[in-house]
Amino acid sequence: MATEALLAFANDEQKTRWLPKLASGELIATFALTEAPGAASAEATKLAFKDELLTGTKAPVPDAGCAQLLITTAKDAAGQLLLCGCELDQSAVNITPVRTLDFTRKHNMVTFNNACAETLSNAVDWSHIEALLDRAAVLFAWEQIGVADKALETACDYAKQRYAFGRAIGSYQAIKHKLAGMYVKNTLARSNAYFGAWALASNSEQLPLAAATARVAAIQASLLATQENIQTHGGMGYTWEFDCQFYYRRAKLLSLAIGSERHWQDRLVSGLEQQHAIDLKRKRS
Amino acid sequence: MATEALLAFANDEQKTRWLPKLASGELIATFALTEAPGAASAEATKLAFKDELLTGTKAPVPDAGCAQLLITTAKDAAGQLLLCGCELDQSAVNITPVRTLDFTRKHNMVTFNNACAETLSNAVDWSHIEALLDRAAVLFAWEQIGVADKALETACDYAKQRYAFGRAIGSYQAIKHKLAGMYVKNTLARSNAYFGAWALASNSEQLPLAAATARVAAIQASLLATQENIQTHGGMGYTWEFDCQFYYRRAKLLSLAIGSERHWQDRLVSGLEQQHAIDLKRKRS
Amino acid sequence: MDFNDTPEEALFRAEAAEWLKANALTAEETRGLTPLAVAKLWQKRKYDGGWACIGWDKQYGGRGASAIERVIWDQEEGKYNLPARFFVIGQGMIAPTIMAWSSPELCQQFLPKLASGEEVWCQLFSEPAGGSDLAALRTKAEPHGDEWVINGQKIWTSQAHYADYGLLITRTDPSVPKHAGLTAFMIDMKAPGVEVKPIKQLTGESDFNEVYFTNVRVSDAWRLGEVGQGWQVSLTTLMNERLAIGGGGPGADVDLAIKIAQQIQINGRPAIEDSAVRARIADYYVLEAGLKYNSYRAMSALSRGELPGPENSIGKLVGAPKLQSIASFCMDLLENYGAVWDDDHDLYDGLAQRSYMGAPGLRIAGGTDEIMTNIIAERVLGLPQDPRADKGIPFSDVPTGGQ
Amino acid sequence: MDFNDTPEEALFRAEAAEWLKANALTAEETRGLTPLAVAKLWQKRKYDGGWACIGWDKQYGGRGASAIERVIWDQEEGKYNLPARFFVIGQGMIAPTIMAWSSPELCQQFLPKLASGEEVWCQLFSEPAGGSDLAALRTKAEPHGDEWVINGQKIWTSQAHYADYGLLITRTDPSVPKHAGLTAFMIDMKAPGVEVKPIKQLTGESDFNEVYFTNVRVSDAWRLGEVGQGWQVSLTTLMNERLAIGGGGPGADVDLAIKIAQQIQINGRPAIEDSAVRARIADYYVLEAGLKYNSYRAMSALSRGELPGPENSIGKLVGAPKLQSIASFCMDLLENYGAVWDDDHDLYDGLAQRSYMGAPGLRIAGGTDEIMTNIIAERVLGLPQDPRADKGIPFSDVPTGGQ
Repeated sequence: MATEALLAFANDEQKTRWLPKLASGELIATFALTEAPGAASAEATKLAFKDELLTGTKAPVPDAGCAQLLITTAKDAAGQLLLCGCELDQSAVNITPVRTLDFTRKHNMVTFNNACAETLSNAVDWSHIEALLDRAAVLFAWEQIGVADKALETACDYAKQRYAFGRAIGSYQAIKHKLAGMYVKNTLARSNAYFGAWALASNSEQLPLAAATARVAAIQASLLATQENIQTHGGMGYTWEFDCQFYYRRAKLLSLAIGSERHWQDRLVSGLEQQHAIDLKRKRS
Repeated sequence: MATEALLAFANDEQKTRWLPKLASGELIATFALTEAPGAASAEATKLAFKDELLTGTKAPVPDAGCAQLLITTAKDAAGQLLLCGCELDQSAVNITPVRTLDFTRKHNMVTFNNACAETLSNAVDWSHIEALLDRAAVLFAWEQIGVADKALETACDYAKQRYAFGRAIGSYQAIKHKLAGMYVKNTLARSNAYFGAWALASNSEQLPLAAATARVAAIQASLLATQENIQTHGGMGYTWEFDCQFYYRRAKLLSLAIGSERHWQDRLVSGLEQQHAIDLKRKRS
Repeated sequence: MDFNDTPEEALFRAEAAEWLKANALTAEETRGLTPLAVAKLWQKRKYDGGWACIGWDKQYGGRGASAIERVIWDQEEGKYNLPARFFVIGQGMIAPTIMAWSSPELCQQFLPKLASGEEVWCQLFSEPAGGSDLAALRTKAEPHGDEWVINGQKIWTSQAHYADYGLLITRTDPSVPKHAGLTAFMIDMKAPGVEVKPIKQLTGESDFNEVYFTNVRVSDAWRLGEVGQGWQVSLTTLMNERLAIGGGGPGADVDLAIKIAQQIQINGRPAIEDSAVRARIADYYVLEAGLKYNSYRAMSALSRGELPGPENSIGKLVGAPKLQSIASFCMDLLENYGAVWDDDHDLYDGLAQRSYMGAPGLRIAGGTDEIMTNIIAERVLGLPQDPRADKGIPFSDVPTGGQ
Repeated sequence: MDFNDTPEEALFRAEAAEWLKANALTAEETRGLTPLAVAKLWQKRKYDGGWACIGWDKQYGGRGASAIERVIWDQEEGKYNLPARFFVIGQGMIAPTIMAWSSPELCQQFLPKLASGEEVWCQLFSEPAGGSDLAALRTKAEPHGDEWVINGQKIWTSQAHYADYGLLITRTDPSVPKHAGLTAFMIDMKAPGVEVKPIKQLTGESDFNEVYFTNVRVSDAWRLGEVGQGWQVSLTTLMNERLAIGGGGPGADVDLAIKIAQQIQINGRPAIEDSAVRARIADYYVLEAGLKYNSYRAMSALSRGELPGPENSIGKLVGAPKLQSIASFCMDLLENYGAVWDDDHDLYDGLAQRSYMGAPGLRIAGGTDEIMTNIIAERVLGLPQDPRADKGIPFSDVPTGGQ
């Protein structure tokens, strides 16, 4: 998301300064959005930007521990929303680890005490942030589907090989229909994600709807697949040794990271309303 | 509901005039609430009461065709909500049949053209109507559970006796787990309805919560049971000859009659909020 | 997969649209005609214009169009409210079976009249004791010279009351295991001994029939496949059924739900602004859009020459329960009025109510939800079969619970 | 069923409440003690005060209380945050088994120390190859004079690392069908040859163990039931398990969801005002309230002297998936912060996150959702059993897929 934000909102000098290093891997950047429990919004953004200095807190921020550059939402003294870039290697920035459900992906709390920073653009409003999140949603959907597919595959393998009452547990409809249900959800999620990818790549006016659809489908598929993968494994699936837990943790983390299911359901219907309005206008003209 | 309304809001003279005849079966009364698509509310009540005369329309009204007395919501010229009693045997009342999903229960549109009527009470507000609906919800829940139980029983009988691929279809987990799921929903609905019945009988302050809980549980159980009963019967369940259709139609009718699932989910949480507030007050005092 | 037309596809689309615009039936032309007559009129017009069964070989009345062109045609034709359902079984399911299993002579005899809509076909597979267990059928065919004599009963036969021909699966050998003793025939529905009785559905309508066979004679030349190959023949039909059904005509959908939610109020605001309503609509849209893009992907696969696989079962498996649920939800939005289903009073053409009553049938016809789920589990995911009480034993010895 | 106390019940409730008020452990008393030590301290105090295992006979340390009195006691004790879980298996499940299948002498030897909390028991049933198929266990017991020699492995054994005794089911005859070749014993967990290894769960905690038996000797006098009756003995334990589990300690619930929804904002308003949030909370409450009133009804049945039946499987079957779902929902309400699970940062004591990670275990332990559903289908609704590949054949011939 940091790169997407730079591409969309940085000035030429900033792009020249950061993008080549990001591309080469010399520079690691991360993006910070939330500060408190609840959905991110313009109102909930309190991080203050004044005289080129940031003051406040962002959490949980992914990978801030290894990043050198942070792109973050902030507000100026007039309450105007901004996107700022802040290099993290300065004493006015304090980074402490925050443990999450998914310990395989590090998160941090980042505290700014008059930390040097610069604005990416002078005129952002929340719809710009939402547009960034739309783009992120499509990419997240593909990661979520990857987790969901892996969970389904693992569950199928186990169901074929594990025996109970003298036959493979995958021959019981309770298990096989559970797995078929996971397959159906994964398949629909993938089809929706293809459309999301097309809308993203072609900068379609349908992106908001396509992104929300891909995101909601991916959340639902990945939560179902990862929880029922554990269930299919029975007791063994609940042990530390089996990989089931990683998918389960990762799926939930991803489902929370850029807005919850309810948030994107709401956005999806906004997309439908917008689409209907466009169709209506076209019919009239 | 008509009787409940009379008990709660009629004056002594009206009670003396109508209740004994209602009890003996000499008089049939019905209750009218809605006038247009969407939830009933004070705002949506347009039926006008002026100079002891009613003007407007109510639909769909159950059994208006055979009732002699109609209790209805209306509004006076000042916009004040009223409950009125209107004897139907007068030329200023026009009753036409309205077909519904469930043809075994007759419904009508009732049109009033300056029909003679009388108010039951001068001071009703919407919360009084809601209190009446709470009482109705408990009684509806029991009827819905009756339908749900009958559907489950029918489905179990058929699943034991119908063979496919050389064994009873009830031995397939796809069917047996479906039926077990219906049993679970029916059982929880019954337990909630018992509590609703207790709250109704004891006039408990918990009635709004108990009624909404019973209602939501009964809606969910009866819709599931009646649709999966058809599914269990396969093609035969979709024929006119089998009783499956009656349960299916009745369950949906009952789920719409006094407010939908969403409406009562909302009321349920209002009940929870109210309960929490009471508990808090008790703790403080 | 691309969601836009290529230049060639756009050209084809324009050509189709133009022809449709010039030739679509007018209200005047169809006034007073039965739906079947309208369908036949339209089909004949398409045939004469070279737009009937466009995927078929030219010799049988088609134009050898590609899979993608078929999709484009369907999309364009779908913009008009033109009758199609009468020919879905014949053209979509039985014709491919005839092509696969019959002689060029019989193809030439039957297919052009199928394409032109002159002749209607029905599919005679299901039986009372069969249901989901299709191969458990009992209708007997016994050889008699170079003819066969048919006795038995079929059920759930759409269109039998006006069909000219039928594709019939019979049992020719009860002493071998279930799937091995079947043989397929084409039969003349007007032949002596064929009796059709309509079945009244729970909607009150009759879309299906029982068909009784009493000493019906059929020539051995009308046999499809070898004796004992009936199951393989029926699989060709069923495989194409998965492609042919699915859509299922107009029904309650996200568009209807939005329309109602924009017009109905909840707590003094349009219902569409209610967050619970939005969450439900979003969930339905995820299914609708998923199925739509899924079918695009399936068409992409078809256009690469792949056969319609078991993964196409998803359309009906997801679509039918979704229809039931969204129909129920639309009625809920209308509250008490949602139960009204009356030409003089109902709103939105009774679409929600009709869908609510029709959906249970869709969940059963052409393979129940449970059968479809089993197909996905076994044929897509490769999970083991259920233990089979009927496997490898003579059909006559399979337990039936006395049915 | 009545949701208010009768006068006698109210009297009993007052007596219980009074004793609890006077005797509940104080923070001072428990400071620095391990949870097990706290539990033992509290159990001993209850035992000395005549409030331990109140449903048991007086001779074993109880007070012969009725089922309703037990419910009342549990409700009153539940108002204090007092440790109980260490004794659920021993007192709730194994003690009834000992009472049903053992001699008065052994009852006298073991039960009072179980009631007083001096001795902890564990249940040694599950095995690696068994899982849901409990009776497929392989741990061998071979007779040797008036002793038996035990070899094999158990798994998923709670409390094995500090238990004094265990209830063990073994296979004494592999040549007969699965359920017929089992025998039950009480064993000393400190005996030579018993080795306990903790299992690390996906939460990182270890609530369960593997237990290995290498030539462990147990006296024939400690056998429960006859040789070959082990399955019947285990059923007594399992039947009581359904009553003992169910509640499952503090977890994410409607109260938590409401608390969060009152404090979090959606579009500038408290989330509790959001209609979609309300619909979800309502659905969860229907389950919670249904289970609560269901257990009241079960208690009414118990108080009429009925045995705990298979319908009691509902509690866990509904409760565990509900826990998983509402935990996920609570995290959703917190949005991005919902993933945080850190003593220094988390909100609401990490209850949602802990429940989300714990719920998958609850859905499996003590009978998976699928097994519970099967029990309801077969034993409550009377539906036919699944075809059994292991029925009536010697245990040693049952297919195992090479496990």
